[in-house]
Amino acid sequence: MVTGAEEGAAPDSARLTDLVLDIDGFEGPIDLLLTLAREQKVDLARISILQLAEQYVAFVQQARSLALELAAEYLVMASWLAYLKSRLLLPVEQTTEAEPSGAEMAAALAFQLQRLEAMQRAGRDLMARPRLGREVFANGQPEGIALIATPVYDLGLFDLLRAYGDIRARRETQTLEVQAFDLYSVEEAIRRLRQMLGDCPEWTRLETLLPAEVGSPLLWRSAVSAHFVAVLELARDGRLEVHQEGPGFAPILIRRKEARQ
Amino acid sequence: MTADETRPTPESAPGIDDPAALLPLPEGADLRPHARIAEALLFAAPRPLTPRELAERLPRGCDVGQVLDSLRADYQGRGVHLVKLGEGYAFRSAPDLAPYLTEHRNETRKLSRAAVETLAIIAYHQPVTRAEIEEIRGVALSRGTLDVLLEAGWIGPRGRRQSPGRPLTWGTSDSFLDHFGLGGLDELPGIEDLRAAGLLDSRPAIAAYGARADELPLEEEDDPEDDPEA
Amino acid sequence: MTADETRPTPESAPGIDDPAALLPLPEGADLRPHARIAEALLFAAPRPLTPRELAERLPRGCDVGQVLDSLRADYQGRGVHLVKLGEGYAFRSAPDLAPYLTEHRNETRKLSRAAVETLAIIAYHQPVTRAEIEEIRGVALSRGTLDVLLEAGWIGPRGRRQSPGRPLTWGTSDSFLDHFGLGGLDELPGIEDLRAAGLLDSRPAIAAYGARADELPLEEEDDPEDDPEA
Repeated sequence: MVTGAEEGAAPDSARLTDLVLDIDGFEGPIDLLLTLAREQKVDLARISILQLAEQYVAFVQQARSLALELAAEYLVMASWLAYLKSRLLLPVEQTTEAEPSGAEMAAALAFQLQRLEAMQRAGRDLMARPRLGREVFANGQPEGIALIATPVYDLGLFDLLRAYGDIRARRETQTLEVQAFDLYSVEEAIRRLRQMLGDCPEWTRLETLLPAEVGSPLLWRSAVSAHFVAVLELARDGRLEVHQEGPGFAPILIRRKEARQ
Repeated sequence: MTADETRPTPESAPGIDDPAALLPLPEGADLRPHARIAEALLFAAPRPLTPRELAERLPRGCDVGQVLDSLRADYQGRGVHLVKLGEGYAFRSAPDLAPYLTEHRNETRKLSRAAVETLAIIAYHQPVTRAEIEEIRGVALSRGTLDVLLEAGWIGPRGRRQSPGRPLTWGTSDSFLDHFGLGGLDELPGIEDLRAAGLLDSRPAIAAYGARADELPLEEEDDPEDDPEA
Repeated sequence: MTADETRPTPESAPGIDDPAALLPLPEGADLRPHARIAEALLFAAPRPLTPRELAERLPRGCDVGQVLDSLRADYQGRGVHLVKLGEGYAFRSAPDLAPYLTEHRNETRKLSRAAVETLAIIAYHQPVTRAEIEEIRGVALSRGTLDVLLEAGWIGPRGRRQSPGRPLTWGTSDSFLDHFGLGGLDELPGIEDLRAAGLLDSRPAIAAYGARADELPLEEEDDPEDDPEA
């Protein structure tokens, strides 16, 4: 369907110049080719690809003569079209299978031009339709469909009881912590021993120095351990000496250490 | 324009394609073309339109009152009505159809830990004041916690405590019993039941004072021998 | 809402006050009660409703297709039409009344030629990859072109092509159909002719040119970072 027949004169060079200067208006080489093809004023299916190739090459030459910078893709297309033109003009020979014939290449180009033109027309047709918000309108005050959400809680009796159990467990912990303040503190034992050290120039059994007024067994035990720690603290500070006869639970003896002055 | 080929042809709209054809309307002429325009204007407008605003947009000489009356009559008994709202007119769905325009949906939600604990405390200690709940939980109640339980319909006010400040007390509702499958508040498991069921855990903090816990009865309910985990 | 206070009482709405009264509909019963509900639903909805969505809100046993047909007939020739837009139905002002409604027109930004062509290619060739769009147009897609269409809500990704590189494909959305007043893709202007002419075939164009173009920095924009989904 595409032949290399020379039909129509070479394009008017003034017209070409206009096209060249309008290069920004084209969406690439195929778009430019399409514009040139329309100038042939024939059905695109019967367009002369050879003539089109010549027009295009002339366009590129014109652009160069005007020292206009053309994007690479326009130059690539020009060289491809020059190649296509030579293929179309040469007598049909037995070419290698891999290389499409000139006619096949021309047909592919014609298809692409038709396809692009179809899409350009489709785009214009779409835009010309009555469009929402321009020619056609939706309800300006849509009431909407109200959604009433009823919350359903994914909570069972088990979860409720478990939560209460946790609260009770936490309360027990808190109670214990509060009562813990009743324990005999090491600080208090240190204070007490310091006061009593003046009366202990000689070895004295620690248990005789323990407070007598302590009530509960737990408090008394904490007093024992607090005083023991206090003894170690004071010994480290060099305020008293500590001595234990034998292993195990043998009595612990302390005495004041004389200040070296 | 090729687009016109696919454009739906205006069905039986006599002579409206040319707006100019509508100007000066003869006495007693067909209202229909004007009613169509008014209908579209009222439909598309983002707010109710007053008769004056309609008149400005309708062809000259058009009796807006008549047009509105005819539209109102057209929509009588339909799912959409033309109603007067203040000075303006607008289409609104028929009020009797409101149930169809409302979608009821159950939404599964999760209660916050604070809400679950608060509910548990209200259940076990009712009637209980907000301050008491905070004391038991050891933290202040955040603003929304009681609201969530109120919204769920599980709790309600139970009168005021006769104490300084007369604080409001809270208790659980019938739907609380329904939801949790309880025949009554007396069916809530007691502390001992919770413990036996393993729902009253001992915390590590207790172990730290274990020696003392042996000797000191902490609270009347808290008999350590009963604790299966001890 | 104070508007409700001025809302008129529903005029002659026969027996619909009780929604339950509508359930199981006898064969060949009066469509009108159901048509009223569908009318109100379609009117109130902020977007087109599918027959399925309508059916969910209509009483059981209601023939939605029949209801829609009857409503469509009711509105024929009026200023507002019931139109099919994609899978859904919605009321829209009659297109021939556009001159009277221009005041509501929101000035949409004019689409570039590239965007219009790209939209057409996506609409007619979907699902289509970016590389295929570029092949049809014979030029690389500039950065903003797909973005503009995405922003308008007219296109969306349609999964990946099972070919080397697994390129993303694009297609049009429901709101594309809504915006252009199309009942479906088969209503795209001239699509049957284009298909018959083979112009929608995914035939690669000018192989030799394409092969050489591959060597050029034509497709430098086509790196994965460009993926608008990313």
